[in-house]
Amino acid sequence: ADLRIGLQEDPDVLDPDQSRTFVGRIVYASLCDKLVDITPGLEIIPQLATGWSWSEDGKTLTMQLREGVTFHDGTPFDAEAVKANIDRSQNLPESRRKSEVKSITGVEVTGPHEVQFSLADPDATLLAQFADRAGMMVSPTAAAAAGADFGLNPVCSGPFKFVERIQQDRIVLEKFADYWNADAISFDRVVFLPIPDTTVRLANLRAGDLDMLERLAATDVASAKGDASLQVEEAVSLGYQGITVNVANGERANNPLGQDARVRQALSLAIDRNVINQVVFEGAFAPGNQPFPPTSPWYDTRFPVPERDVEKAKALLKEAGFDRLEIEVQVANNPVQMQLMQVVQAMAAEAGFDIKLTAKEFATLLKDQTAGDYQASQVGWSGRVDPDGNIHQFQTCNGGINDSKYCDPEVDRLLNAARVSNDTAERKASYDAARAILAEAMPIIYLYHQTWIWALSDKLDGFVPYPDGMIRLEGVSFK
Amino acid sequence: MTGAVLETRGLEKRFVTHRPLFGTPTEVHAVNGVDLAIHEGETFAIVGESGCGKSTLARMLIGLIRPSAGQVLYQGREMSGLPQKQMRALRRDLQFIFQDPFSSLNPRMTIGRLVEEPMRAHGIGTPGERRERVGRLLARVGLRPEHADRYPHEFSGGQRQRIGIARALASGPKVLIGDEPVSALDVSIQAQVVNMLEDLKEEFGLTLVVIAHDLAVIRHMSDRVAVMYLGEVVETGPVDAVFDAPAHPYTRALMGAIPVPAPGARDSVAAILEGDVPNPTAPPPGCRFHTRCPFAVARCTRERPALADMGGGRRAACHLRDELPAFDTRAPEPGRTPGAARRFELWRTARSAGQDDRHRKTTQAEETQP
Amino acid sequence: MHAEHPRLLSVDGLSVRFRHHPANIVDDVSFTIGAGETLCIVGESGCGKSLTALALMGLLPKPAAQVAAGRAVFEGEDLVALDESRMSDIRGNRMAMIFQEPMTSLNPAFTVGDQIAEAVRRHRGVDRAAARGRAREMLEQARIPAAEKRLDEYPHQLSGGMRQRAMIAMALANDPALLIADEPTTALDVTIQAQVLRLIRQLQAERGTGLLMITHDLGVVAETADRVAVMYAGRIVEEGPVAAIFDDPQHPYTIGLMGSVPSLGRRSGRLETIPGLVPTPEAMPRGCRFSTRCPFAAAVCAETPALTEIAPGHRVACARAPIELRVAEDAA
Amino acid sequence: MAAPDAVPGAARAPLPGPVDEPVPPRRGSRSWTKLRSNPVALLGAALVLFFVLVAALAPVLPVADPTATDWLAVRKAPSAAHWFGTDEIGRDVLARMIWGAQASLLAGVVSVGIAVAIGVPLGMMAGYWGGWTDAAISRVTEALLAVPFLILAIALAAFLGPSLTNAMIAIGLSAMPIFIRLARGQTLSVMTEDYVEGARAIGLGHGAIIGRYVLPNIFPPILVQATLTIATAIIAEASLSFLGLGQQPPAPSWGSMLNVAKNFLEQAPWMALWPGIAIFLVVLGFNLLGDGLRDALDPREL
Amino acid sequence: MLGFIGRRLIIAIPTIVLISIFVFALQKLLPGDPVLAMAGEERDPEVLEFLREKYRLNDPIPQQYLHWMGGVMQGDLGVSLRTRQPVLELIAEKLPVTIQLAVMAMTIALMIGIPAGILSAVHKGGWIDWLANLFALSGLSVPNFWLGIMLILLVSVKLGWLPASGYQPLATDPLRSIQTMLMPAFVLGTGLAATLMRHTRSAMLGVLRADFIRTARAKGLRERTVILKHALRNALVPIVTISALLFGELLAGAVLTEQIFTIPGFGKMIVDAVFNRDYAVVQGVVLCTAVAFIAMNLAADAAYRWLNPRMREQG
Ligand SMILES: Nc1ncnc2c1ncn2[C@@H]1O[C@H](COP(=O)(O)OP(=O)(O)OP(=O)(O)O)[C@@H](O)[C@H]1O
Ligand SMILES: Nc1ncnc2c1ncn2[C@@H]1O[C@H](COP(=O)(O)OP(=O)(O)OP(=O)(O)O)[C@@H](O)[C@H]1O
Ligand SMILES: [Mg+2]
Ligand SMILES: [Mg+2]
Repeated sequence: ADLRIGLQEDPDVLDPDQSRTFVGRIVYASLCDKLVDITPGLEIIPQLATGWSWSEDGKTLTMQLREGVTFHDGTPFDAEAVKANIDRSQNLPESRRKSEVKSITGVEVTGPHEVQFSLADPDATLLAQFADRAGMMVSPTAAAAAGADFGLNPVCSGPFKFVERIQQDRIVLEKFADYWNADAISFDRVVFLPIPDTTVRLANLRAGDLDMLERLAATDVASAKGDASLQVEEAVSLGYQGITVNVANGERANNPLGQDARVRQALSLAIDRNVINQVVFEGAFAPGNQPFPPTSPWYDTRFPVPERDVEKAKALLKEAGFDRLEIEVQVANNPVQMQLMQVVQAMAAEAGFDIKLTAKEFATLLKDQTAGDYQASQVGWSGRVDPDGNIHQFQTCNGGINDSKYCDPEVDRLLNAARVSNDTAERKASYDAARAILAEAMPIIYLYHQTWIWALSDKLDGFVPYPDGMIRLEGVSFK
Repeated sequence: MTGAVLETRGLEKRFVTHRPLFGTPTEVHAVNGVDLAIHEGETFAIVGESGCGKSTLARMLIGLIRPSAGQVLYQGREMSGLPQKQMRALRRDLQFIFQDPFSSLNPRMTIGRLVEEPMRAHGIGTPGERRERVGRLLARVGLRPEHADRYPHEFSGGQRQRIGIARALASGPKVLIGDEPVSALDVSIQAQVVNMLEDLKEEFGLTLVVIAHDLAVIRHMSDRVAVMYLGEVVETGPVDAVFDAPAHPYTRALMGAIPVPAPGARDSVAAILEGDVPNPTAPPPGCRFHTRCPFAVARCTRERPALADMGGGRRAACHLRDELPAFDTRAPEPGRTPGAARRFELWRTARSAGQDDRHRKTTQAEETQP
Repeated sequence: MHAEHPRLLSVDGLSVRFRHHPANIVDDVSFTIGAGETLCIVGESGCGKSLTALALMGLLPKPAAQVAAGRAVFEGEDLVALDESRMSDIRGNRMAMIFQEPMTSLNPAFTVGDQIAEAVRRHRGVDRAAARGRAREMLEQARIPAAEKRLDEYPHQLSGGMRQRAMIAMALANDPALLIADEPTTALDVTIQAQVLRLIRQLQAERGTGLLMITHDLGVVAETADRVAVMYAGRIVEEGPVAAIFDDPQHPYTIGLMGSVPSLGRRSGRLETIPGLVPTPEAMPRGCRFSTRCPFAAAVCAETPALTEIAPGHRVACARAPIELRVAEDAA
Repeated sequence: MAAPDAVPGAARAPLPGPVDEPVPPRRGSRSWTKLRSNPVALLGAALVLFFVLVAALAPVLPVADPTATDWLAVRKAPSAAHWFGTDEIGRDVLARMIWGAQASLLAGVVSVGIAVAIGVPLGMMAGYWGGWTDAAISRVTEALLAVPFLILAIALAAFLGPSLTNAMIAIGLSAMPIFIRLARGQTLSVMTEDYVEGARAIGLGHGAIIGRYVLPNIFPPILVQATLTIATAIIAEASLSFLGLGQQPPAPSWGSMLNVAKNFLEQAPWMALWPGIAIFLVVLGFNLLGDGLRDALDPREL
Repeated sequence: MLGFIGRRLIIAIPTIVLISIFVFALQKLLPGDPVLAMAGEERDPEVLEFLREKYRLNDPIPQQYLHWMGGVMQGDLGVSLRTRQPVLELIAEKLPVTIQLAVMAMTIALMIGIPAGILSAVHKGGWIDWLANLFALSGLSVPNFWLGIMLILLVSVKLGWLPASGYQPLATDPLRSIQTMLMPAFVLGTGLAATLMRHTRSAMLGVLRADFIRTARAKGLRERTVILKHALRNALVPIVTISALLFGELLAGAVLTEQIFTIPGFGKMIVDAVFNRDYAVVQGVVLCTAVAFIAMNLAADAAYRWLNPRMREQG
């Protein structure tokens, strides 16, 4: 049987080492197996690696690999292949995975199906990286042959192999007969169809042209739930949406919002996150005030999602020396984001903020944001399994994506410490300590956490929602 | 008569009618080596068979189309070399009445605007003066001043032709070229227009070039005439001389074919020219008229006769011009039958008697206007 | 009326009126044409000759102009009342018209040959080649040189006279029973004019075609007409056999018209004219429409004069005809 | 050639003789009378006028604040409290329609005005002069056509900054080629007419020929296209405000209202309905007015 | 005529070069950084720098252009930065789709627009005229997305007559291919039909008053022939102008409609490419659309000469 999945966007290049889009990862879930996987509860479980162990000092990771696995082109999967893959992630000039595997200093083949990673420092995030694109194993033969063009015809070891791709139209995969877990797979082909318009995507599902779709619009949930022929599945995502404030990124940081934390706090207080969730997302998402959703074990319960407090916001603003303050917020030109910001605008107005919204198409927005040509910017992050992925790059002084250029050595210290520890409690303590500072400084005003919503034909069975938003087809079948 | 106002030298015009993918294109030799000199203050008539190139010649005379070869000189200066601006200024002196009156009038302009246009173009008068002059011009061509607010499509064929005339006169030209200017007018209006042109000539030394088929009108109006056949001038000379003793066989054929406005005056159309009109894309060799000429001899099929001087200002292009039998001039019939003439005398007396009377009535009629 | 000509068309009380105009532009016009007969209409430019013809053809500029009254019986059918589809079967077939302005009357986008052949195909149902053949034949008869070649030329490539002949060829292509020719030879030189008139006459002789000819050329009238109708300001003011009109003009307008003809002889002073202007429809006098310009006008002229027969077949609409008598009376 | 006369026309032929009859005063424009007595045109004018009034009077009309949100009344169907319903964040749609009229009408009319004002002269010049002028203008037109609207819009947004004026410029620029082509094609066609030759024979300058002979005769299709482009322009304004060029939120415009409504076609159809109807009516109004104008300007039309 | 086309084809080449320079420059002026757009969420500076070097984004713009042009000369339009697919391949993939959609939409537009325009002109002021006009103007003011979604909801979801979206190449399954394209072509077509209808109406109204129409009637031609042959032919100049432009625009891609019916045509590709600053793709597509517009303009000019023989003399 064929399974047709509607995607919100067209993925970019299909090379795990080069790709960068969220939807691309959805395709990989069927195409490329990773060393490890996660459970819906975010525990790390074996996939291509059957087991692993850390050395005492946390600087060596030994992995046992699954035997009898081959890539789609027949190349056997073994320790050499893993070594080649890590090498590719680190050294392919186009590789976007470099930072993710930076901590690995060497890979040693200790047996045909055993491999040992040596690290410069302990890296708590490594396994989580292996559960994502950095852990995806591509066929070394194919990769060597194709070089940077591997993405045109990707060869992995996942349950489905690549058949064809037409830009903006479809990606077709077909069942890989020699898949190690072939029994769990019940589709002959999977077709991914990018359909950007949410209404149309849903209509396609209803018309039977799709079997399932990802990212159902929150506003369509009610009607989809009301449709007997559809089922709806949800999982709160790992990511967040918020307003990044320019605090030290060039000239334009020189404004009350960028310079005075009280102003930012006032803005945050002026916003009713619950109402946003109700109005814009019909209650489907999760209000938030931290990089992790309140459901996450990493969430700092000392700082719950604040109630709206206009009086306090006004007071803070007054304290900072303003009755009314005009600020400019840039926002990506998509309807939902605009709607969100208009709600924020209306709310903030009551507390004394005159928000001027500037809609920009995403490339411009991104460029302005990195260049510091903005006061505040409404952006988000799709989220990573490990908490580090949601915070470190954004709020350390040299963080690669720290567009607000917030910099506090203490925060740096805490976040770095959280990285190198393998002890969850210790890490949590570091994060909480950092949170205490960040909640005050507030370079990013977190607003909410998206919920992944899938709509499926009721003929489908066995789908399990994951907080990473992926579609795992093991165990899924037509009734 | 002073020197030539308009002069042509070896004027030629070829039109491409068909351009095949390969090979030579088909050309119509519409005008072929025409030399003319038109003098100031005279009326020069061009007659000739339909399609012989009269309109094309006239268009070249005022520089509307460029000659394929040869020159047109206005007051001794070559026209094609003139810069835009001078050319425009020259157009004030040189006006044209189109053969097809309707298509040459902008359908979206009122008659008043159309007639006023040449004055506006040359910055003549104030709007008020122009308006008044328009009214006068319209009246002169037998239209009513009220017509100024109507559009071309609301007029009859003859009225449109008169609009064309009024328009050509508006800028006060020195040379007026009329391509069949009075063909669609009834005889009385035609007479009115012809009289007016003569008045203008007399008063302002207007030079007239008239193309016409009505030979009676031509004889009445013009001083000199040129007869064209298949793109060439075959005979020119003072009008009476040419009419009384046509030198070229084609001219003779023309004269013989004039219908007479008296029933039964010409029992049948005996004298009409026989034979097929030659194909202008492949004109016959030798004398172009030889295929239809009753007098043609062998020489005519080979040799092209030149336009040779015959004295008395006459020139003709015929090898046999001196050998032709004498032309039996028809007795110059009166323009009207005896019965009509008799009645007309009555009319004339009544008219001169009742001049004031008539005037009174007109104004009366005017007053009944709502 | 005329025993030698079986009646083909009889027009009775035809009036044409323009919307928003106070007076009929064509007013109460009646005449008949027999098979093989030629009726010439002459008259003041703008007096409604073309409109009369268009009214008969059902081609008045609608909705601006409308037939206000009257009948026009052609081969037993009233043209005024006929529906469009029947009319289109007659037009171009039994009854054809040559228009006054050949340039604008030809479609600039099609070759002359196409436009003639089309009329043939419409009514004769012949194939393309045959229709083209007929078109060529007609162009030749209309004395257009190199007819074969001209078939494929566009109207703008022809001279004025050639266009006019193309129109004539088009009208004659289906051997109509009645031909309406609106100044068919104005753009033709006299030799070709003579040939074309001969062609039409031939057709009349062979097929008994009736001809309604509108022309200003009194020479042509004299040579071709059986009868003549003189129009002034929308009305027929005089009608009669050609000889009678030329030699015994009764209506003052006819007299004035005849007097304006230039003579072919050496020039002798200014041409005679009819003074004054035609009144506008708004200012149209109530009675005789010529009265404002008529040197013989008298009080009776305030009444609309009826067209009365003063000699066999010769009718005139003038209260003061015969003039000599009236003038003498006045003098007395 | 003759030396220019000191007093133009004086030495020349002022026609002899007195005016036989008094020249009647110039009659009032017949086109205007025709337009005024054409019920269809009047209907069109009334529609346009209505919306213009609405746009102009928005500040004084007794309607709700178009930006006032009401979290408890999100996407509510039309009711007594909100005649046209409410939008995705609980604003009154009627108020937004009224306030949006101004931006939308401006976007529609001004941008078409720009396109016509630049495009038509260029097209006429190309058609009139032919040769190199034509080649140059035509090539530029082709270039304009080939540049994707999106690129043009983003570039303009970046360089000119966000404002409704700049949005109108962008729309005008992108609508221009069609007017250039249309004007050029029609001019080429009109140039073959004899009356243009007639105008040259009179000695009219190029400007006068273009203005008085060519323009009025190529006008009808331009008028049609202009009235049609108004609709496209109103809708296009929305996509520009989306790229940050036009009206910025929360200020309303019909186009952006439509754009947002797209995501709620099922849940809140009225959100698309009202702006849709308004655009339809405006466009209908302009088209009827255009038809009336066409008829009025065509002397053959009664 | 052939000489005319030949001459025009020769000047087409510099035109295309000019357009490509223009678009190239314009793109480079756009805010936004292709590499940044490509970098994804992580934006590793090292990778960014490498990519800049690799795609010569650090070179001076003229040099970048020359490099690109050099490739074009050899038939290499570069590769998509986003997917690494050769641009030529991408175009080859989209072109048939776009052409099919454009042809179908134009056919529908012409089939509706011209007859409606003619009818409305012939029955000016009558109810047919009103009906046609109301239809046309609603066709114009109803946004394509609305009509598209409504059609999907009605025809696909409710009635299940046609597939909601997805494209099937014409070669593999012609019937289904046409089925899938039917709704989008209809949505596009009705919008264009409105424009065509209004132009046809206006042009026909003008021509119907001409004298030669009277001549055609005088020949006894059926009213249908008079209108469809004699009048229409002379009314076609503005219609041809507009049709050529509309068709050119269709060939440049119909973004919204393609998006709604998920048809992989130029429109979607160019939007994605612009948003991602995928320069090579934009250049490639613009090159194609430039050719399309030049061809359409040429076709229109050739058609003018056919429609109006007098224009042939203008050279
Ligand atoms: N569309 C119109 N609107 C108003 N008046 C018109 C219209 N068409 C013609 N007329 C008027 O009707 C009258 C008769 O016109 P018609 O064409 O029949 O004249 P005619 O006798 O054929 O003249 P001519 O010999 O000059 O061709 C004219 O005075 C003319 O001005
Ligand atoms: N634009 C053109 N293209 C091709 N041939 C043309 C063109 N204009 C005129 N001709 C041809 O040139 C010749 C002369 O035409 P012209 O109009 O000068 O004749 P004419 O003497 O004015 O005739 P008429 O008395 O019939 O008006 C004709 O054979 C005509 O077909
Ligand atoms: Mg001529
Ligand atoms: Mg007439």
